[in-house]
Amino acid sequence: METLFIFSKSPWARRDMETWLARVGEQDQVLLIQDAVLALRGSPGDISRELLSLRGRLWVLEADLAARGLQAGEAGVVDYPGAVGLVLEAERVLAL
Amino acid sequence: METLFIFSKSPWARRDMETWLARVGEQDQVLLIQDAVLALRGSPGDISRELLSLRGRLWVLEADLAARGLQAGEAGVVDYPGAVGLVLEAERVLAL
Amino acid sequence: MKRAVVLIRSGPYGEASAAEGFRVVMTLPAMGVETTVVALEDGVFCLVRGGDGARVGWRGSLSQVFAQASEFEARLLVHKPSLLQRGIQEEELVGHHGCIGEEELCQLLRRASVLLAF
Amino acid sequence: MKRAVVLIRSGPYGEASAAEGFRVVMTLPAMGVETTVVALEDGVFCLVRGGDGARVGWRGSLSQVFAQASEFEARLLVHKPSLLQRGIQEEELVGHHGCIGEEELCQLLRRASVLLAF
Amino acid sequence: MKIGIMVRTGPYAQQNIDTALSLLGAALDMGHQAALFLFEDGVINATALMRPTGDRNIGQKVQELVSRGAEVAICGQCANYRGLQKEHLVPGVKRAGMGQLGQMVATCDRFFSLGP
Amino acid sequence: MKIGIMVRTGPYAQQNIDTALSLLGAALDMGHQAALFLFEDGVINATALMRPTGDRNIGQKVQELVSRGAEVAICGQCANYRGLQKEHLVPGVKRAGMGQLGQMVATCDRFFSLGP
Repeated sequence: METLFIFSKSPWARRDMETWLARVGEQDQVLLIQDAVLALRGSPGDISRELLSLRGRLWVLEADLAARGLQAGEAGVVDYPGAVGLVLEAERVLAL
Repeated sequence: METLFIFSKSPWARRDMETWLARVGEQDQVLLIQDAVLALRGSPGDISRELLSLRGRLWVLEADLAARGLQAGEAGVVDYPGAVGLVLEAERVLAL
Repeated sequence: MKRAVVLIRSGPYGEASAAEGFRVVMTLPAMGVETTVVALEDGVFCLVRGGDGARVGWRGSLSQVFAQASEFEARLLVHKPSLLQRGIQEEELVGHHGCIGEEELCQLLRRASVLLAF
Repeated sequence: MKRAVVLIRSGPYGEASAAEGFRVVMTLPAMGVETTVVALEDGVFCLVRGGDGARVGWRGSLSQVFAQASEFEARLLVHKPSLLQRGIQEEELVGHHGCIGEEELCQLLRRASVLLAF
Repeated sequence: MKIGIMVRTGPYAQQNIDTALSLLGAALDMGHQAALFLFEDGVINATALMRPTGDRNIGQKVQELVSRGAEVAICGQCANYRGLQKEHLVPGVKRAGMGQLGQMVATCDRFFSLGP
Repeated sequence: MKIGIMVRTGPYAQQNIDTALSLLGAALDMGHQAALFLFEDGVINATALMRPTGDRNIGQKVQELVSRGAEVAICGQCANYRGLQKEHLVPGVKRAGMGQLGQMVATCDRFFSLGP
């Protein structure tokens, strides 16, 4: 893996995903944590489609999903050790 | 004046203006403070057009504008006492 | 009599805004302020059943806290367009006092003397 | 040798992020970390000349602080698309080490070992 | 008239307290009454222990507002959560319960909140 | 491997410190090294004076991380600005200059930041 992008803010409140998902390359992966997991129930604009196109490279933190009573949908689920694993697999991490 | 809407966050970072400008009625007014004054140099989507349509009911806090080296454009400029005046003229204030 | 509308705009747990907003809601009716809470934008996620904040270290479920609004004599309303945007069904929510549309939201804001957004 | 890219994404004064990001930039080169700063999104407003944070109680002008990047052996680059989106001309900015496009930004990110966003 | 502002963010990281202090100071200049409620991270604005070398001292500015007659209160529970002790508060700032906020909302002619 | 996280927000108002503590705890469980740098409002996470009745004590959790061998440092200037005194820090937390941050960035295999 090249870059692990970690999103933590809701796509309904902030424009981080709108601006940055387009920069996720084919060797990159994405991890949704905190309120960013709300994106899995639908997102404004093209974000849902862009997340869907990441199939196999999109991850969500289990604890944040469960806290909010949501389902992972197309995203892979990782626990905290799993998230640490992603951080270490990546060459670099960008948390937004 | 009915409601004074105070926006404080940049329209490039947050969706507050995108969501809330449509709720500004004809008897309402808008005051831009802090990073929301960045909207006067241009904003995403329809926000610039919506701000323009508020002519005469759009205000900007002078100190925040001057701190950032920006011009007021179509907005009226108020100092702190002027902003207090707007707060008191309004029936209610919603700060976002 | 003062009328307050407290807007819960943010989701649970990522920030404390919604929970702190509810603490404000609990205190206003006792001071003689007629209080309405509106869950809108990501705030509607605070009412989704089945979550548990303890999973991320919080005290418990915020949806169960919000379900107590009527105990504090506050009305809890849900902004329907925010539900629709996020693909949330009304059946997924804990108890509340009804859904409102965009027009009703604007009327509610216009009848208030105090507006607080969380 | 480690390569850090510090992304300044937020405007001056509304929050301290940009100023605090610059404090990080000042410290990295001395630790042997090759450091590039990129002003992008609202961060480009940090380089607009003529502002003065003292007008809102801050210590002074953040654009003058950023203009010192080269004194700390850090490269200061500006994301051109962010300027264009906001209608800002390059001539309005304090001194920097050049503008980059979207493609160059992505390449820069891909060559870094550490990425920090402010 | 009485103007009240709730500030929900702390000092130096966000501009809310600076804006609120300037607005409430102007309100006092104009002969109005002023009230400030510090909530959530906002309670840190009321510590007397700030040492911002060469920068504005926000705690001192809060104290100036108090000395000009403004009512300033902080949420006691928020302070407990953040380790802000009563003896470290700026003099004149009330360590209050939520009831104090309710009273401010009930008695101010205008009340609004500046948040994160 | 050594993982470092910078946290820029305080306790209870935002989830960043909870996330960082869980991730760094997991890293230690897995046999890795862990480092935490508390910056801006994040310094408040290191006060030993928190009294969060009936809720998680984040200061204690920071202390547990330290006692498990993680390197935890706070920005001294940020602490001065916010009135957080050295004697009120969780034991084992280093009150550091920015040089300490530079060293963490230089020595961690992965380093990232959780902000507001």
